Amino acid sequence: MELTYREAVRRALMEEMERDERVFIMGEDVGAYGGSYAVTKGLLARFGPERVRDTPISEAAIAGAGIGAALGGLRPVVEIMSINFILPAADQLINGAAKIHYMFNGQFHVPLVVRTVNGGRRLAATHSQNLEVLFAFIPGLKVVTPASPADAYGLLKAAIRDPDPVLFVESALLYSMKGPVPDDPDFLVPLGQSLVRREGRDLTLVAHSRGVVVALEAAERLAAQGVEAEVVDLRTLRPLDMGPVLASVRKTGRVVIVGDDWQSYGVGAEIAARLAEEAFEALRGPVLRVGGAEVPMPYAANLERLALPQVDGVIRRAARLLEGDGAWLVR
Amino acid sequence: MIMPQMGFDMQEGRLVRWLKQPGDAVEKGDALAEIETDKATVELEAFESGRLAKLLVEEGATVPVGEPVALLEPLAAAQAPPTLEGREVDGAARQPAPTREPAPEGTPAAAPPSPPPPPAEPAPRGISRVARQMAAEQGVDPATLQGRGPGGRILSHDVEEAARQSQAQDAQPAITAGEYRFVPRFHDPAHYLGEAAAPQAQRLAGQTLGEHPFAQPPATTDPETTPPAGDGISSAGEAAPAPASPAAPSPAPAEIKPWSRMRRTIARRMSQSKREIPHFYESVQVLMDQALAFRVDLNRELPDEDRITVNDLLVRASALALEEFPNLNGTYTDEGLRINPTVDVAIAVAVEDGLLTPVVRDCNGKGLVELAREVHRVVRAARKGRLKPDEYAGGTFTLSNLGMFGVEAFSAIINPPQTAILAAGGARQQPWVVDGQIQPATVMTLTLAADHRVTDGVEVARFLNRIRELLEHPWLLVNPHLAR
Amino acid sequence: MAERFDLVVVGGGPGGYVGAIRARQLGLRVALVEQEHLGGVCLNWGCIPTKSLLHTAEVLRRVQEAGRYGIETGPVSADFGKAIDLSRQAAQRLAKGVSFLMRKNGVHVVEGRGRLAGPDRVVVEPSGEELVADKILLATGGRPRSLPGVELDGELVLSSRHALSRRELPGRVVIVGGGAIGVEFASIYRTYGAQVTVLEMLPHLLPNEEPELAQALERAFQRQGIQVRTGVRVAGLARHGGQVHLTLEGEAEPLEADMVLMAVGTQPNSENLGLEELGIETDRGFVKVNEHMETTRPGIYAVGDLVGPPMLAHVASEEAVVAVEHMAGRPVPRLQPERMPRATYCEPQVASVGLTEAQARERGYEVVTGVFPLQANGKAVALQETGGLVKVVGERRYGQVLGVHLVGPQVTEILAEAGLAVNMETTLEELGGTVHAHPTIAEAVREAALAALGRAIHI
Amino acid sequence: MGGGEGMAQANNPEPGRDGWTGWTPDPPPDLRDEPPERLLEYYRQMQVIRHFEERAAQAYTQGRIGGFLHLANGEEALAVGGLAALEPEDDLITHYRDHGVALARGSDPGRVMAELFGRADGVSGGRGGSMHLADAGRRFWGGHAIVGIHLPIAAGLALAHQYRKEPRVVLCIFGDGATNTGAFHEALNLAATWELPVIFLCQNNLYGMGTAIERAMRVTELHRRGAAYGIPSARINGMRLLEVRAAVASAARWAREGKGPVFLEALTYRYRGHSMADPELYRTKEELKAWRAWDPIQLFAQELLEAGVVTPEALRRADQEAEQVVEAAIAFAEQSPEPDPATLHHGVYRAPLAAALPAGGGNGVGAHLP
Repeated sequence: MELTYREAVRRALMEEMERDERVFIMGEDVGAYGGSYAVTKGLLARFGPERVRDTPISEAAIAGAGIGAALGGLRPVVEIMSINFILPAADQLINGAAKIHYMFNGQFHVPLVVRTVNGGRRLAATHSQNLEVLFAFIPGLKVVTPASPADAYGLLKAAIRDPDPVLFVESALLYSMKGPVPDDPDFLVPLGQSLVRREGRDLTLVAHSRGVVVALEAAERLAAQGVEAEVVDLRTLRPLDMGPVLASVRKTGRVVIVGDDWQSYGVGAEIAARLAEEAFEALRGPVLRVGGAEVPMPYAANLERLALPQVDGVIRRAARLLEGDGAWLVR
Repeated sequence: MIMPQMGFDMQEGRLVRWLKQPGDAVEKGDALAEIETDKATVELEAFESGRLAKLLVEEGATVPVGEPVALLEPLAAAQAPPTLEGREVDGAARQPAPTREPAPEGTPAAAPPSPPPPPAEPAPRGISRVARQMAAEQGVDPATLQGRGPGGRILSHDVEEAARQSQAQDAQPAITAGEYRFVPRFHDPAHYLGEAAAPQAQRLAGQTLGEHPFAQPPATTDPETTPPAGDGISSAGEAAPAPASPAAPSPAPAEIKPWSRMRRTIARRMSQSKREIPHFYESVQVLMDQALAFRVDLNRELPDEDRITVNDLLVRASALALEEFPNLNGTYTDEGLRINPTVDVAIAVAVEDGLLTPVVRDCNGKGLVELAREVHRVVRAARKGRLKPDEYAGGTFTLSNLGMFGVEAFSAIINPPQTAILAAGGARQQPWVVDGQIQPATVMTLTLAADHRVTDGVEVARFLNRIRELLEHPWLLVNPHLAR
Repeated sequence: MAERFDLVVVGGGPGGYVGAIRARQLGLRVALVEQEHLGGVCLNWGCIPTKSLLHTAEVLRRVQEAGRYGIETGPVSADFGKAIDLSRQAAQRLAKGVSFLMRKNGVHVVEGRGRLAGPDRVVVEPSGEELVADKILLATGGRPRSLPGVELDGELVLSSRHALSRRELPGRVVIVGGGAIGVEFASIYRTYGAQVTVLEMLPHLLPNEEPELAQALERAFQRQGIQVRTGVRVAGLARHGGQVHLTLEGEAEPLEADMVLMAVGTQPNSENLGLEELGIETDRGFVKVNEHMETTRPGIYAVGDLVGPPMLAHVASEEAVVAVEHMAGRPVPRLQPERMPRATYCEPQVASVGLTEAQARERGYEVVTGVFPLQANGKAVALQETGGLVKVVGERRYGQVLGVHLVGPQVTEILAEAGLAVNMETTLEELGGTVHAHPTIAEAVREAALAALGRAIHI
Repeated sequence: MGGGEGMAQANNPEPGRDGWTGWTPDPPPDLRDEPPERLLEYYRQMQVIRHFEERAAQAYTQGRIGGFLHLANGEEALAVGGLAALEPEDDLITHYRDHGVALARGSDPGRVMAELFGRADGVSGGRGGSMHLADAGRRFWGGHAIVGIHLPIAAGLALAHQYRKEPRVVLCIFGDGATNTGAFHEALNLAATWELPVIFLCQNNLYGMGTAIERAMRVTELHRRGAAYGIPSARINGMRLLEVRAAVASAARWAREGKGPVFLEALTYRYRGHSMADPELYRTKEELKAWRAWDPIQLFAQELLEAGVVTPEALRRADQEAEQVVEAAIAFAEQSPEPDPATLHHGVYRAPLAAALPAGGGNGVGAHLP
């Protein structure tokens, strides 16, 4: 079955709510309005106001009530309209959700899903961010960044069934992406598994979220020039599955990391460090990154394009690794 | 006792000052010393009662957390009489931390023995007469001053400095010329927890309930710790406890506690009053339900600090009634009765070791809230010892209210040269007969003592009835000209 | 290798050595740098040798005046050189005493000239030794000033220090400056028979004292044959052979003298101390300090003549105690310069403590004063020394004694009582209510207090 | 308004629904109407808490307890009275000043003390410490140490009850300082809007750390803040145990009936500093003394004695029992082992990590172990 990313998320929500009456959703304008990105459209009519709850604009209360309801035995799926709005809830998630299981010695757990969205187009500085990495820093949270309709579907179902707090970060720019989705209400994509999205022998592209789409397109264009790039989609940032990444890099010896997040201290920084620690001997060139420019996102279209990873940028770095093969060792 | 850990990041502490000396009895919870950490100066607390046997550390020494600083003998051992040795600081006592390594051999400085540590300097006690008078005038409590004159004597400069600081604070709680000093506000439990004085204060002294620490009159009865009650107003009333009857013969010679100046003044004035003024007394009972409800309603509209108390209502009622009975507001002189142009009500306020009578001037020139505010101000000032002389002299009538101390009724002594004093008991619920039916009512007894040279029974009766009328129809307290 | 101390004191005068001892008492490790003599100017070239000379002069005067008491002595001769010798001996004895005190208290004394070499170090010249310390106390004192353009040559134009070692008695002396040093030397030289002229720019001798005292002193000086010229300004000074010609402003005829003593004040020894390098601020040469005697450089303190008036030995000592106690974190007594006692040992003696009447008025007090002349004092009459008075300055509100001013025989010894009264903030009632032994000069203090209350008994 | 249909209204609020009436706290009962054993038990519980905290303070100064230690001397009536009003199936969530609350809820004193000592037998396995006590079996959802953080969580717990239509309530205790956090306002608004069964019990001890309430807010009658959100609110005397119990019980009744949250402001006072490192420069000794006259334990004992419902001997016995309980707790905590070092990484997540991950490479921590 072919679905858009948005439909895949909606379908996963509906199916889980039908499967388990403990599952309910709440968030700003998820009900009557139908969701800011129309993900929850139609759910109110289908499940009624007890299970599709419009909240006040109170991110801390939404997250906190989600934690409480999860402690109390429900399976809340709360929506923070955009990851840009999540900071008031960060206290609840970081000091609350992430700590409760460990700090109270496993007496309680928090089966909470916080759905939110990163990225955007022409939304400028306060509405275009990729803050998932802030939460990926926190032990106790799980952070998921699906990059395909199938993953959106399977990962969300897995997140809802997971006993731990999961930050489920959708990508605004992928909502309309179409792709095959298994017609199986129990199709689950396990949390914490990276996936090789395309095989190749010459170069590894590691990406998450929208970066995966950029990487895949770059791989297509490289293939036209006879370079076979392997693309690894991280899918889950925490817990991070380095297995496929390491395996791929040991094969290709070259790696470019692609992501919309800012490079410094970002996902790419962590991957690069892990490669240096665990696959140093396999590297045939420097670990390169393509990330967001280190600026608040500008509004103007040309500037915004410059600030985000582009296919060309990936190809340039790939070329540098391939052309300079071996040279960096001598230098 | 060890150097306590007082914060997760504390490694060592400096023993700033011993607050107890060897031989001193120590109660659980007492502060033994001041400890300075990187963050703050805190108190070393005794977790057991006993006797401080020995100090192991000198003032000024820096001690790692967990090392002993003093020996505390637990209660049982402490029963033994203290020995003189206990007063000596152990020869091995820790010296103030040497700030430098010892002198190298052969230098002249190393040759002579270190001079003995400086003896602890005595707490400054003296105060010059000038400073004392100045302090009284400026409302500065000399006990709070650190004298910087010879030997720690408190001199006029010290008072001036303190007064300047306090003025600066009063004027503006911002940063002044010197360093900003934070002055905590007093949070009166009576304000937060209700009208009544602290619960223990309601109990009469000497009442015991059995053999349990909590059954005794609480430790808080020492005057310093008596909580300032909501309206904590006492009176020179005759209800004051009579001198104790001769107690059981005691083996030790009785100790004479000298009279304070305030007690002497009270004694003189009260004796003079009773000697010279022919007192007579009349009482009325007032139904207070309306007044109490009125007060609650009013307070709902008022900011916390302006809340009207029953005492305020009594001041108001008295003042309004006095306007109509100028004789009772007058001053007796041999030539005749001086009619006072304004009603200036004095309020008896209990303070440590006595009472003061701050005066609210021209009561009837003020609205009820304004009046109440002024009453609160002068009462507060009286408690803090900050009354200016013209704030406690020259009232034309006195109100003494012991209601909050659980007193039902009492009669008071006229505060000369005034003509009358009103003594108010507590408002309490009791059965009341109305039209042959018993129903609950809140009743307060007011007793007026008046000077028979000036007035007679009927006038006083009318006066008291007017007060009763005002209190029973409390909206008249806001506007006395309203029809009932 | 630099030695480390808690405190290094620069200067061994009454500020420096007292500070050093107090610091040792508080358990600090202390070094003291002195370039010349322990005891400083006070012991060596000030208070002590002058008092010796004044005493010798006093003895001489008694003998000279013996006839008044019906005692015949015959011709009297006096050896001024011997008097100078005695005064040197006294100074040396006391300096040794200070040296002993340093040893006894364990103060490490370093000879040489101390100079700041950093916020925590003092370098000693010429040895170059470095002393490192947490705190530094500067007590380098002061030295006599001269008039602008006038060199102190030690032969014809002398400072007090020169004068103290000059064994020859000059025939005609002009003393420039009618302050304490000037009038004390006036008394010395006059008693030994020199012709003495005292020049003072201000309207009175001892210009910081109550005018009544100065007037009494001026009258006494005139009786003794000392020429007092007040309100005069030296316009020029020229040396002619063994003589000095002083021209006074507005006067054509110069004053001739065999010797000129410059007693125009003291200047601080603040040069070459390394102050500028550390950014320590000064004001006309005097080091600026706060009420704890700390300079503008935390950790470095200064006391005594170095920081300005009142330039008195006991003030320096007290300032040093304040500084050291502050270093040690102790509560510091308040220094009130006007409550420091001032004693001048001319004949008759002048002593005072507290505010003068004018100062008290300036400060807004409602002033009351009481004066008691020594003519009415039994002891003074018995001594036949009735030229003097006691003046008490008080205020009306509390009756506080603000100042006591004395002139007359032995009044420097009575000053202690007056100092107590002022420093304890005694009231006129208290002072007037205190019974004084009869007959004493001190009775005049009580009487003056009573006079201020309008209740003096004996006048 | 009201009734059990709160959820149905959540998305369809009636226009103009902004008032609240109908609830007032019950007055305290007459002592003589209470079983004396129960009163004595309250007294004993308060004494246990008082002794427990005194001994904890001592242990802290000896370095046997680390970190922060926030004591609640003076606030015992609030803990014991408040929890006496709850049913066992009700929820409890509180802030970091949580020892008394835990003990009043029935947590084992030994295990609570062991938690303070950082031992394996602590109620939170030694992982939480003083500020993070919890007891799942007693539906005690924790001491939460970020001021205000647990108010939204309390709302969520209540939402779970409402969702399942269970007649359970949540008692949420917090300090006056928390009422200035955003989470407080968000939680009250949400709870009021959705009529969630929460009792917000504000422990107003007049100071948020060292900042007196009037220095931190213009409205110092905190119950008015509850009223601002349309929540029935009242101020009570937190030093009187039975007054607290009666107020909480009547609030619980209201919430249990589906009528929504209640806000109680209980006035109380903390006799010790905010934490052990508190020099208490912000208040006067006189004030402390004045409030000591309201010591809730002493007050209660005197009321019992005056009413003649217990004897001094019975009180003394209770005192002794309380001391024994606390001494036993100390002994238990002392002998309890430290947590097993091998458990450091246990329980970051409840779910086992994806089995497919290569050893040592997957969970984001293992690879970094020495």
